[in-house]
Amino acid sequence: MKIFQREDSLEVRHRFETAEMRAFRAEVRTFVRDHLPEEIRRKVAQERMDLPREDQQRWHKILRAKGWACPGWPKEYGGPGFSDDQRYVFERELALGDAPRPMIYGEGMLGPTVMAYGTEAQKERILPGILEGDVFWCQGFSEPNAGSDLASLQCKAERVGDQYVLNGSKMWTSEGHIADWMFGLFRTDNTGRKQDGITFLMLDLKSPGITVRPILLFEGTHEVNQVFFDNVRVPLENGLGDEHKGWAIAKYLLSLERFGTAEVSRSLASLARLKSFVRDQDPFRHALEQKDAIERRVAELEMELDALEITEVRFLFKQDGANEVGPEASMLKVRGTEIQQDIFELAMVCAGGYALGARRDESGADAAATQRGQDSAYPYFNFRKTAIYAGSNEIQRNIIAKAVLGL
Amino acid sequence: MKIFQREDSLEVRHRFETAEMRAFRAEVRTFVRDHLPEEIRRKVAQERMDLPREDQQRWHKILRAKGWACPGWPKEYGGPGFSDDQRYVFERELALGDAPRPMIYGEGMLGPTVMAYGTEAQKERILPGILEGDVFWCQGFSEPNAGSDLASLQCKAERVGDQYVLNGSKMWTSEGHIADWMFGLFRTDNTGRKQDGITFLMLDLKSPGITVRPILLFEGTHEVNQVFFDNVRVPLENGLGDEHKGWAIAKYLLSLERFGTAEVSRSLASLARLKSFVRDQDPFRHALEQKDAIERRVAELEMELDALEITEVRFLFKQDGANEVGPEASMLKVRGTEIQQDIFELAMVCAGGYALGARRDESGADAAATQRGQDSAYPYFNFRKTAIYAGSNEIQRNIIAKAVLGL
Amino acid sequence: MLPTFTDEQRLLKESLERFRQQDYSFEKRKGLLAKLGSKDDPVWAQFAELGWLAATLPEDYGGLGGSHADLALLMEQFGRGLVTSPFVPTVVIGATAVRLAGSEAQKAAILPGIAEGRTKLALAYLEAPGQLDPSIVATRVRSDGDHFIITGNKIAALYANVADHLLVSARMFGQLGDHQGISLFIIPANAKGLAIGAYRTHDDGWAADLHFDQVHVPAEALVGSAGSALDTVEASLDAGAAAICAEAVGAMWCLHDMTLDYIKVRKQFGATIGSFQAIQHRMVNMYMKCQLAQSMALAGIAALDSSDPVVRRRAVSAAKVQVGRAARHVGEEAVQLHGGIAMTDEYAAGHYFKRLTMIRLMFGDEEYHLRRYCALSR
Amino acid sequence: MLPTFTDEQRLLKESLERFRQQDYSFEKRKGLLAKLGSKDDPVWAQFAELGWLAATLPEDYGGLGGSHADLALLMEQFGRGLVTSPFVPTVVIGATAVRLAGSEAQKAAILPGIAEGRTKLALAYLEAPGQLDPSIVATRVRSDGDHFIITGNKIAALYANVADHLLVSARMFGQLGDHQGISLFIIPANAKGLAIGAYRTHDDGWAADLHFDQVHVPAEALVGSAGSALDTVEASLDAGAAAICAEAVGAMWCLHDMTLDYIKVRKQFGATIGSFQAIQHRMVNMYMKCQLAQSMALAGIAALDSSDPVVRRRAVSAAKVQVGRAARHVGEEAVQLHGGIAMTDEYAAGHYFKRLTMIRLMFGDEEYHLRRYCALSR
Repeated sequence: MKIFQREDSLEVRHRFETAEMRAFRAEVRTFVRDHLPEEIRRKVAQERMDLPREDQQRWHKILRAKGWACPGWPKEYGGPGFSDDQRYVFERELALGDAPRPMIYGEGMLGPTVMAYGTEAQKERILPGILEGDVFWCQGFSEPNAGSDLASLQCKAERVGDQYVLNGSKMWTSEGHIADWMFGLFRTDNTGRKQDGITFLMLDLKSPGITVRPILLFEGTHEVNQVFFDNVRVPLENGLGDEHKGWAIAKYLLSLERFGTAEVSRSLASLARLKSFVRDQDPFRHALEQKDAIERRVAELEMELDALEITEVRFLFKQDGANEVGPEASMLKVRGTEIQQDIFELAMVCAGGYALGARRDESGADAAATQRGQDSAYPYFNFRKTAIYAGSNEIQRNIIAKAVLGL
Repeated sequence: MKIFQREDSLEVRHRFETAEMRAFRAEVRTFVRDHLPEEIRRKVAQERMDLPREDQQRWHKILRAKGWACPGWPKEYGGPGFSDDQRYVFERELALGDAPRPMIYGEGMLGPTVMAYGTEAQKERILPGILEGDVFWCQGFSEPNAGSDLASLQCKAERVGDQYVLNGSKMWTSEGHIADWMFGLFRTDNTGRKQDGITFLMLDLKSPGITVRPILLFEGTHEVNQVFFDNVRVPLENGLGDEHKGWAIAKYLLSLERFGTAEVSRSLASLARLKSFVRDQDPFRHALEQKDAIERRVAELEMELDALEITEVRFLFKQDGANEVGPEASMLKVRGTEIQQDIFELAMVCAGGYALGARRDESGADAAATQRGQDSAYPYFNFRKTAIYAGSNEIQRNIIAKAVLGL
Repeated sequence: MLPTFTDEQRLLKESLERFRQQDYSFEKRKGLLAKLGSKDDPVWAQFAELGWLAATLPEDYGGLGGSHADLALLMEQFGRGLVTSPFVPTVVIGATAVRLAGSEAQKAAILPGIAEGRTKLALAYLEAPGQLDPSIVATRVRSDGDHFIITGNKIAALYANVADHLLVSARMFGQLGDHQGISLFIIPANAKGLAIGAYRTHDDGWAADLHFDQVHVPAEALVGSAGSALDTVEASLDAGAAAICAEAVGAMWCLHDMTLDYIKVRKQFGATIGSFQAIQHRMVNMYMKCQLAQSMALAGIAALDSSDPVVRRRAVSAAKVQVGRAARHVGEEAVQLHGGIAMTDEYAAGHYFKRLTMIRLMFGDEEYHLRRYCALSR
Repeated sequence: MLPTFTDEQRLLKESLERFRQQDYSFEKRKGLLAKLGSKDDPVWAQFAELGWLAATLPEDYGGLGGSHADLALLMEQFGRGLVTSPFVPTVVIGATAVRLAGSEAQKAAILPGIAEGRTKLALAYLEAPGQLDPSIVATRVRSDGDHFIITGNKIAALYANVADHLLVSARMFGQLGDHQGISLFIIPANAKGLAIGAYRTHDDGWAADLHFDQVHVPAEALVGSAGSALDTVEASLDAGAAAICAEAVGAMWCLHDMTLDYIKVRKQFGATIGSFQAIQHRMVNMYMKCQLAQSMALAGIAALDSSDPVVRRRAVSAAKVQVGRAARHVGEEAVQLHGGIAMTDEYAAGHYFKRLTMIRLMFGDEEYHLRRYCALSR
C-alpha cells in the first residue's frame, strides 16, 4: 500500500520561485533601479504618501512607456495584462524599490469599475486619461457624518432636466487638491432604505460651485480635503450604472483592493530601512544591551510580517484556482496596518534624540542620519490614519465577525 | 508672598510608615513566622486555594487565640477592631508570610452582612460560630444559567406554612463540600422585575434533600460544587432581611470585598517566590541572555504591581477621609487578576522542563526544585478562574463603563 | 490547513477525521489514556494499522515515503482531536535522528519496527529545567575498551518510560555549551544502571527523568560520528517542534470552533454573549491568531525540507514563537469567553488549553526560539 | 492627581486652571507659540507674574520654597492644557543642577533670575541619537591655564536656542561610558565658538544641536567638582523625567476626557459609538491606564525627595516606563476612537498625542529606563 507519494510544497510562496517568475522579478527590479528618479525615490523612502502630482505623473508615464502602467488592467484597455502572480510580484518589486504606489483612485478603483459598469462611451471617454496618467481622480464617498457608516451619506444630487444639481460636501477627500475629476456617491432619493437612493456620479472638479478646502493633518501634511458643492451641475451621462443603484457599484469598487491592503511589501521595505538605520547610526558602538532589545523587536516584526505574507498568499491564491477573496481579507487590512504602525513606532524610538526634531533643511556631515532620524516620527503620526480610513479596523472586525464567523 | 509651604508627601504609601504602624507590622510578621504551621505554609506557597477544612480551621483558631480572627470585624462582635490602615497592613503581612486567606464566606461576607441586616437573634446564633472557626459557610448565588447575569437566578424557595421549600440547584459553590451552612439567593416571586422576588436565605447543609456534586477543575482540584435542592425545608427565621428583598442584601454583601480584590500582597509573595526560584534553580549559571529576558519580565511585573498597589491605596484611603470605594474599584479586580495570571505564566515558563510534570511525590536531592517546578503550571491553570468568578472581568469593565464613565 | 491536497492526502485526512470522531471522542479518550504507551495500547495499534506510523518513513525501511505535507496533515488532525500518543518522540524526533545519522544497520533495526508499531523511541536531551539549549550537556560519556560508559541525568524526556529505545546525548569532550563534543547513543530502555522516574504530564502524556549510573553501552550504540551529534539533535528537535506547531494549530482551531459555537448559544442578560461587540472583536482576534499561526506552522514544516540548516532553524524558530504566542492567546481567551464551564474537568476546552500550554514549553519556549532567531539573523 | 491638597495648593491649582482655560485655550495657543521662548514671550512673563517660576525654588534664592507636590500640580496642569514652554529645562532640570552642585555664587547668580523670569537654562547632555545614557560623553574639555576649552557636539538640547545659559557636560578624563571624568559647566549661550542649530520639535517646542569648537570658558563656569558631575546630571534628568511624567498624566486625562465626550455624541449606524461594547471596553482600558500612570507618576515625583539615589532612580525609571507605555496606548487609542477628526491639525487630540510621544522619547525612553531599572535591581 503506497498512499503517500507526492512531494507537495507546503511553502505557499514557492509559486513565485519558478524560473519564469524569477526572470520577471529581476526585470522589474532592474527597471525600477534604473528608471525611478532619485528625488522621487527619496520621498517614497521617507514613507510619504503626499507625493506631488508631478512626481506621480512622471513615474506613471515612465511605467506607461514600458507598458506597465495600470498593472491590474487587462491588455484590452492598455494594461500589461499581468497574471495575478505577476501582478503580485510586480507590486512587490515596486514597493521594495521605493517606487510610488500605483494611483489608487483612477487606475485602482474607477478604471476597473468603469470596465464593469460603464457604457462603451464612458469607457472610451474615461479610461485613456487614466492609462496615460493625464487625468487624476479622487473619491467622494465619506461625509462629515458618514464615515464608517457610509450608507448614511446625505450629499444631495437633485435631478433637474438633463442634469444633476449637487449640494452638500464630501469629507476626507484624498488628493482632492491635485485631482481633475471626482467620482462619488450622492443621494438621489431619501424615501427608502438608506442604501437605496444613492447614485454613482463622476464630475469635473473645475465645474462652477465647487470649493476645495484643505484639511491639514496634525503632523502638517496636506493629503485630504473637504469638497463643497454649491449647486454644481453634472450632466446625466456622468452617472455610472443605474440611478439610485450606486451602492452596489461602490461595494464592487471597494472590493477591488485585494492586492496590497496588507502592505507587506512596503512594510518589508520600511523594516529594511529601519535595520540599516540602526546599523549605521551608532557611531560609538555602545549600548549593546539596547541593540539587543531592538534586535528582538525587529525579529518579532519580521515574524509577524512573515505570518501576514503567507496568510495573504494563502488567501489570494486559493488551491481551487478561485482567486476571489472573501470577507476574511479584512484581516489583511487589520494586521497590515497594525504591523506597519508598529514598524514606524520602532523606527521612531530607534532614532532617539533625532526623532524629536521636525523636518528641516540641513547640510553637513551627518545630515543624512539627522534627516532620517527626523523623518522617523512623521510616518508614526501620519500612518495612524491607515487604521481609520478605508473602513476602520473596527469596521473590518465587524465584517469578519458577521461575514466570516456568523456572529 | 509665600504661598507654597507645606511639604506634603506624594508617596501615598507613607501612611503605613508611622512608628506605630511599623511596630504593628513587625508584631504581625513575627507572629505569622512563629505560629503558622509549616505544612500549611507550604501549601499556601504552592498557591493552593483548595486548603482542607482542617488547615483553615487550625490557622483560624491560632489567630482567634491571639484575638486577630475576623480582622474586619469590630470589637463588639469579637473582632480585633482594627482601623482600616491596620487591617491593610495585617492582611499584607499574612499574605507575605504565606498564611491562608481569611475565610471569605463566613467572616468576610456573611458576618458583616448579618451585622447590618440580621436580627439580634440571628447575630447571636450565627456570628460566634464564624468567629470561633467552628461553622464553615459557603455561598449559593450562581446557577447554571445565572452566572454574570446573577439576577436571572431561578432556584426556587416556595413558602409553605412556616417554612420555605427549596428546589433547583446552585452552581460553582466554592467549599460547598467542606461547609456546614450555606447562605444564598432564592427566587420567592416570579411575577415582577427579575431583581425583585429574590430572598436571602441561610440553610443547614445537613438538611434532607441536599446533594453536593463535586465539580473537578480541569487541572484536577476540587474547589467547587453543584448543590442540588430537592424539597429542602428551611425555617422562615433563616431568612435574612425581608422576603423578596434579597437583591439589595446581596449587593451590599458583594460590595464588602474592598480589601484584597487587587491581591497585591499575594502577588508580591508570588513574585518573590518566582525570583528566588530563578536564582536558585540554575545549577549551570548558563544562558545569561535568557536570564536577562526573565529579569525584564520580572521588572515589568514589579512595576505593574507597584502601580496597582499605589492605585489601591489611593482608592481605599481617600483624602477626604471617606473610605467608601466606588465602582472604580472594579479596576483593582481586573488588573489584580491580570497581573496575578501573568506572574504565574512567567513562573511556569521559568520552570522550563520541570513545568511539564504533573504533581507527584518524590524524594532525592533536587526534589524541592522539582517540586517547585512541577507546582508551577497549576496556578497558571487554576487562576484562570479569577478573571471569571466574582463578576467576570468583562462584567467589571461593563461596570466601569456605566458607573464611572457614564457610557 | 494544507494549501493543496493530493487524492491520497484526502484519504488520509478522512481516515484521521473518522478516527478522532468515532474512536477518539472526548468521552472515549479518558478510558484510552489509561493504556497510553503500554504494550497493548489500542490507539498505537490502530495507528500502525491505518499506516500512520509508516506514513512519513522512507520506503526502503518499511515506510510509505510520505512528505512533510503528510506530517502536517497528521499533526493538525491529532491537534484537533487532542490525540495523545508517543507519535512525536517516536516517529518524528526519534526516526529523524536515526534517518539522519544512523548506520544502515541501525536504520534497518529501528525504522521498520516503528512503521509496524513494534518500536517506540524517546530522546533524552534536556538536563536543567531552564536550559533549553541542547548544547547544555553535562552528562558524560567515556570509552572503555569496546564500550562506552554514560553517567549523568536527563529530565523531562517525553515518553521515555514507554520507549523501547532511548536516544541519549552525552558529552565526550569539551565544556558545557560547546557545540562540539556531544555524541548520540541509542540504548535499550532496560539498560543496566539506567533509572527511569516516570510521571504524567499536564496534558495526560508521560515524561521521565533519567539517571545514568555508569551505563555500559556497546560501540554499535553510537549514532553518527563521535562528538558531533549536535546537528542531528537540533534537526530532530526542529522536526519535533515543527510537528507540534502543526498540532497546536489544529488544537487552536478546535478551541476557536468550540468557543464560537458556545458564544452563539450562551445567553446572559437576555442575549447571546456572541451578540456583544466586545466579545465579537475578541473572537475575531482569536480567528486572526489561528490564521496567522497556521501560516507560520506551514512555513515551519516546509522548512524541514531545506538543505540549509540556517533556513530551517529560522523558520522553525519563527513558527515556534508565533504559534506559542498564539497558543497562549487562543487558549486563555477560549477559557475566558466560555467562563466557568471551561474551567471544569468534564469540558474539553481546559484540556486543549493544557495541551497547548505544554506545546509552548516543549522543545524550546518562545523566549528560547526568539533568541535563536535573533542569533541566526546576525 | 494629588492625594492631599493644602489651601495654598488649591489656590495654585485654580490659577493654573484659569490660565489654561482663559489665556491658553487651544485656539489662543497657536498664536502664542510664535513667540515661544523669545525675549518678549508673554506666556513666560505670565508664569513669572503668577509665581510659577519661583514656586519650587528655594526661598534663599528668590523662590517660594514649594514642595515636589507643587511641582506635580504644575506639571499635571501644564499637561492638561498642552502648555508648551521652557519650564522643565529651566526650572526643573537647570535649577536642580545648580541647586545640587552649584557654588554659592552660581546659585545667587542664576536662581533669582529664574524665579523672576529673567533667566532661562538648558541642559546639553545627549550626543548620539540612540545613546540615551548621560555617561556617553565624547565632548572633551581640557584645562588651559585658568580656562577650560570645550570641543564636541551635542544634540537635541531642549530649548538651548532660547536659553541664556547652557549647562554642558564634557569629559575631562576617562573613556566613553565611564562614570567618572564628566564635568558640568554653565556657559553663556553667546559663548564664542558655540554654534547653535535650532529646530522646532514635533510638539511645537524647540531643540537645538550644538557644536562646540574650542569654546573657552572661565574656571568659575565649572559646576560642582571636576570629573564627577554624572550624579548631578542624572539627578537633574530624573527631576525632568519625573516632571514630564506628571505632565503626561495631565495630557492623558485630557485625551481621556475628550475621547469620552466624543464617543458619547458621535453617531454611527444610528447609535452613539460609545454605546458599542467594544468601544466601551477600550475606553475602560484607557481609563485604567490613566489611573495607573497617575499612581506611578506620583511615586516618581515623590522619590525625588529620597536621599537614596537608588530609590530615586528606580522610582523614576518605573514611572517613565509605565507612563511612557500608557502614553502610547492612550494617545493611539484616543486618535483611533475619534477616527478621522483626530487626524486633523485643527483638532486638539493629535497635538496632545504628539506631545505625549515626545515625552516618551525625552530623558530616556521606556527601553532605556527598563534597562536601568533592571540594572538597579540586581
